[in-house]
Amino acid sequence: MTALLLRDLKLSVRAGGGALIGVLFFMTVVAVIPFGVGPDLNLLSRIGPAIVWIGALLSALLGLDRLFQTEREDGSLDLLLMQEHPLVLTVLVKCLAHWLGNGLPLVIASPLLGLFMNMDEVAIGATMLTLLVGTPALTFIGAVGAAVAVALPRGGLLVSILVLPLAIPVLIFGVSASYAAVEDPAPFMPPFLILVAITMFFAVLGPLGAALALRNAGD
Amino acid sequence: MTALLLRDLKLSVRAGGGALIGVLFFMTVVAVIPFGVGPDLNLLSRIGPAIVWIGALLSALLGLDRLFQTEREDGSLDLLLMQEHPLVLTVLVKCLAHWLGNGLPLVIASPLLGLFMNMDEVAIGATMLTLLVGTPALTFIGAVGAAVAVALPRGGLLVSILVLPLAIPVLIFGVSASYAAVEDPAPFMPPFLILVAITMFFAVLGPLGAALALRNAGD
Amino acid sequence: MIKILMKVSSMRLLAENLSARRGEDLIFTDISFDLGAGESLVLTGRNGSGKSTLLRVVAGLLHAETGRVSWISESSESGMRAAEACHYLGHRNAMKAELTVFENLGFWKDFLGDAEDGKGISPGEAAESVGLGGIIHLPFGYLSAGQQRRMAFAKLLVAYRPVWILDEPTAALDVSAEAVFTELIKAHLAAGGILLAATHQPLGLENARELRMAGFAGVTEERW
Amino acid sequence: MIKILMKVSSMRLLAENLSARRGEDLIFTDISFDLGAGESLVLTGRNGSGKSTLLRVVAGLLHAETGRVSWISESSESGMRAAEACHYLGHRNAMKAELTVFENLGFWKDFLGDAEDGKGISPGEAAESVGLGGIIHLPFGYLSAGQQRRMAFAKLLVAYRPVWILDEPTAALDVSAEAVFTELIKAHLAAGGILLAATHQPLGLENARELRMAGFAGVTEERW
Amino acid sequence: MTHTFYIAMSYAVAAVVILCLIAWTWLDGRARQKELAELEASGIRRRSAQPTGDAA
Amino acid sequence: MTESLAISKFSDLANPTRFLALAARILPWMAAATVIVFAIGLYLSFTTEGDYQQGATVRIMYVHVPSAWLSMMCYTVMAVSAIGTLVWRHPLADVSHKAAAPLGAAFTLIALATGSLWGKPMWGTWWVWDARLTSVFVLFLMYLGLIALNRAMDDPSRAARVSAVLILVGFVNIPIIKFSVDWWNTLHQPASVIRMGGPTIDQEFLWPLLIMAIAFTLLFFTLHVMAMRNEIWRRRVAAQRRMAARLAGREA
Ligand code: HEM
Ligand SMILES: Nc1ncnc2c1ncn2[C@@H]1O[C@H](COP(=O)(O)OP(=O)(O)OP(=O)(O)O)[C@@H](O)[C@H]1O
Ligand SMILES: Nc1ncnc2c1ncn2[C@@H]1O[C@H](COP(=O)(O)OP(=O)(O)OP(=O)(O)O)[C@@H](O)[C@H]1O
Ligand SMILES: [Mg+2]
Ligand SMILES: [Mg+2]
Repeated sequence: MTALLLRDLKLSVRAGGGALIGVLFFMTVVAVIPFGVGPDLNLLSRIGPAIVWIGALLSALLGLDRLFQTEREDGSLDLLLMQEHPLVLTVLVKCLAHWLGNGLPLVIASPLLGLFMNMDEVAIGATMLTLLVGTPALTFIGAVGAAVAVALPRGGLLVSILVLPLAIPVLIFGVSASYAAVEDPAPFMPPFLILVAITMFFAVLGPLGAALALRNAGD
Repeated sequence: MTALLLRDLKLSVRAGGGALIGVLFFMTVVAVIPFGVGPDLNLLSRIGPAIVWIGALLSALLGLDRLFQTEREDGSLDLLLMQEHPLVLTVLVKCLAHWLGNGLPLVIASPLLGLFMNMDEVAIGATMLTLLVGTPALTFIGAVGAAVAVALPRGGLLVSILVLPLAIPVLIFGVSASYAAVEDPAPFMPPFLILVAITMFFAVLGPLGAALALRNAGD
Repeated sequence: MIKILMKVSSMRLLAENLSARRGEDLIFTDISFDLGAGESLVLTGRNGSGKSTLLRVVAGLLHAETGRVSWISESSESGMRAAEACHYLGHRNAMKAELTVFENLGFWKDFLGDAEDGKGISPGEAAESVGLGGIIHLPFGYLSAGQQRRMAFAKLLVAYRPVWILDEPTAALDVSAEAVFTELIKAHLAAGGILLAATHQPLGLENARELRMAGFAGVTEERW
Repeated sequence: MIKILMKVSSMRLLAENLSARRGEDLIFTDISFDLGAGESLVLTGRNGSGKSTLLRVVAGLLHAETGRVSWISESSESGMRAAEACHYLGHRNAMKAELTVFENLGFWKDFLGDAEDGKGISPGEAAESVGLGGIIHLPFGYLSAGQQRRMAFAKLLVAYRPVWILDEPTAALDVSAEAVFTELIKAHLAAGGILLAATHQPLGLENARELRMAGFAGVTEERW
Repeated sequence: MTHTFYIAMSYAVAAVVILCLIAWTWLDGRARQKELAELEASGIRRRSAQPTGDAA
Repeated sequence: MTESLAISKFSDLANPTRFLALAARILPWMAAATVIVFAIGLYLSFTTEGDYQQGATVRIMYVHVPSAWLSMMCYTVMAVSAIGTLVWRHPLADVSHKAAAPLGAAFTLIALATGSLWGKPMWGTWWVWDARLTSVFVLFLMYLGLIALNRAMDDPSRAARVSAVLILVGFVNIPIIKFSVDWWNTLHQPASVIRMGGPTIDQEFLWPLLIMAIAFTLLFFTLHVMAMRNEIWRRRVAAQRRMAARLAGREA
């Protein structure tokens, strides 16, 4: 299993360049918003957490749809499916590798973008923390879509639509927890704990669903 | 050449890509935004054009990086390269097909999304116009990246570095032209004309660059 | 000696009444076989007669419409899926073009692990056995078609599995490589392995059983 | 009669002093040949000896290190690239799995067009010639490996090109299909075509010239 | 605009959508039945419906 | 023969022919019942008094709420069929969830449209991004996505299995729709009929609402059975055509 993790990490550095494209895209999204909002620093810092979260959501989905497609095209998927390791575990490890390659860099880059958006330290910290907890859920949800995409000849986009609705709750609680950390009346913990729960929930449901889809895509 | 255009359009419709799906994805992306920003209608309508443009950028870029990769993987690229049609023309036609299949539906769907974002008629019209003019540029820029990706087996990183910086000016002028149409002091024409110029420029440079990269990809 | 024979012969790959569908067409019906240690079954037949389909069913990659495949061995618990005792070499090579041959083979060695009562050899030795020891450091994508096929075969050697399921293993190979493959397969059989292969060219195995596939066995229209 | 012969014999595919590199290795040096109408050249050699590389150089898909390939014919202007007179059938089939066979063949027919003094046949007839007339409406991805290869060959028939460059055309084919291919190739040669093929199995052509590739011709160290 | 307008619109929208749905389902069924009848007429029928049993 | 026994048992479980016979028998009754209940429901909904708070617009409720319920119920039916597809590989389950998707999309569309038509006079806006409205919108998108998925694949049984997985994963949206008003306080009405502790709604409105709900449900089941029948016919036609093509190919 560590072998799979290492291979996938190696591939994402060597071929796809997932990390860098994700971060670049993330920065582009964040850089464009001030154009819309104008140079009103207060407003910027108000919508900051939301924008950072949206940027992260969109970049986390980039490339996720080909998580299993590449494996299928060169025949590796067949071998992965035949093993005695529970397939769920294999999927989990692949998700982990994808998150390490694509999600984690976003989390690490987020403070920088927080600064761009004129957010204060607490807000930046909270956003980073919620991203750290929330982005894995996005990967797990996306994995289901990616597994379904395997059955389709080239279903990348179709899959994103099917999957994005499920990502909405993650976004809602991530953003509201970030806001709660800054605005006094609202407590930080409840939405944050819900976010944690969502991630745990999808950490189970995502690989299960993906494994089910892979088993049934058979051709 | 029309054969190529038709085939690519057919592929984008047949294989789970295409109009319906691009638009659905676009809609989902835009639907996610209010969740992050909150249901503040004024704010929404202010950031509306930026969001619609970002959504369009993302949807236009999704899948574009594999424009030539798929052709290469099944060997079609070899045959395309061997023909007497000027290669630039082939690339242009492929770009056109990609834009017709993925870009145009976005433009057509944008008014609906404008309504969702509570934008007024002028802003919607301006956004649609700038999208119509600007999205082809994204396709052309992406084509260069796609061609380079084919040439370098491990060129993923390079492509993202190459493409996104070039796409950012398109986004910036597109967004600022849309805003200029609504906010009185800023004139609409200058940024819009720059956008037109960028598109024309890349309509020439993109296919040329892509053709050059493909010729030298040889392996 | 007798003990070894006993142990060996207790291993069986059993297929009962298999039938499979592609789209709505039944490709074959009622195929049964029973392979013991050291035995081999070669599938032949015209293009499109369902050889690859049968191999994928046995490997557990396609659902059989009826029937089942089972794997019986002394050491395995009864619930073991047949697929886990099998190596599958399909039309595609299951190697990453971006990684070197060494990385590819090393990955499969670690990931697949060894089945009980057998041990895989190291990537270097495996490449050596297929006659390509020198180019193990090259990215897989740089190899010629035949070299790629050989390295895909070397994958069978790095992790031990009693059953080999090979789909046209010798496509794209030159004559000397074909001889090498035949030797490797014979060695595997002699060590008590089982072979299930689809091929258009004789593999040069003595006493291999042959199954001729006929293709298209009807439409599953009764379902509707 | 003489006129036809004259016309036919004025067509030539000429390679002079070709050498090519892969990475930093020279794969071959100083290869020259001269093929007239109705002539064929078969490349043989071990895996990795550079057969595919030579074919890709001739097809203009790889830059030759030295030397050049030229195409001389009565009707062509002198500037014509050799590639434009060639059909290339590589290891990959150049067909889209999502489209039906008919759409695939139709696309290549329209896109490639016919070279002068020749005419391609319709997709239906082409599929018929390779023995698969019945399944032209299926998506290409649904075909078996051998059926896919046959359809890729049918592509050569829908658009006319005087030169056929074939890289292991008979891989994955059954025996009857091999015979069909041989017939088609013979017919092409009889009609004044030219054939350049790499193969591990004899194609069954009489009076085909053979070129044995040796592989690895040195390192391009002189450049440094 | 009066409340009546909104009520009328809601009922109209619901009616239109439901009627379209019914019409589509109905017409689809008719078309399929026609195809089946055509196949029957051209002598193709389900094997299980044939008197002669399986030919295999 | 044990084998033919097993086969006959299998086809007994999954026998489309039986389903067709059953459908032909009950469809007229279902259609008639739908029409009658609709007539009563519509009559009641136009004769009851208006609400003092909401005025006559409360009549919108009689189409809005049943269609909203149905949009969720349809998805639940699909989820149950999806389990049938994955666990028992029952061909009728495949047909069932494929046939239900367009119906669900239509009812969701009605709920969305009537909801916004109600929202304009009540809230002063056609659309707000609150949790319930958005989750219903998401449901609509999921229906469209499933329809698109089914169309994008041409091997029907594979398409059925894959969309079954997605249906099950997407089922998490249903509780979100149902409880969103409780989890986030929003503009939208909290549940007043289907809730723990009994309905809190006035008797006056309850009756027409319930009868309309029954009418909508009957309509759904009638259409569902019809659509399933169509789908079975469609597959039958496809199978026979393919058989004919194969036979023709043999003779040639
Ligand atoms: C597009 C906008 C709307 C959507 C998508 C929508 C959606 C829904 C849904 C899904 C339900 C069923 C909830 C359940 O059973 O718990 C529902 C029920 C209901 N809706 Fe809406 N709604 C919308 C607008 C409105 C408006 C504007 C009103 C009135 C002011 C309204 C009033 C009600 C009422 C009274 C119920 C019944 C609640 C109950 O008794 O359980 N809705 N709506
Ligand atoms: N990018 C590269 N860098 C270094 N070596 C390469 C590269 N690409 C190919 N090669 C080497 O070039 C040689 C020639 O390959 P080629 O595909 O021409 O062989 P071939 O004769 O067609 O073999 P086969 O019979 O297996 O198809 C091989 O030894 C291969 O390893
Ligand atoms: N999804 C599908 N729908 C309909 N038919 C299919 C589908 N997939 C494969 N087939 C058909 O199934 C048959 C069996 O294919 P298979 O790959 O098993 O043949 P094969 O014996 O391996 O042939 P080859 O020697 O060419 O490799 C072929 O006729 C093919 O056209
Ligand atoms: Mg095969
Ligand atoms: Mg080769």
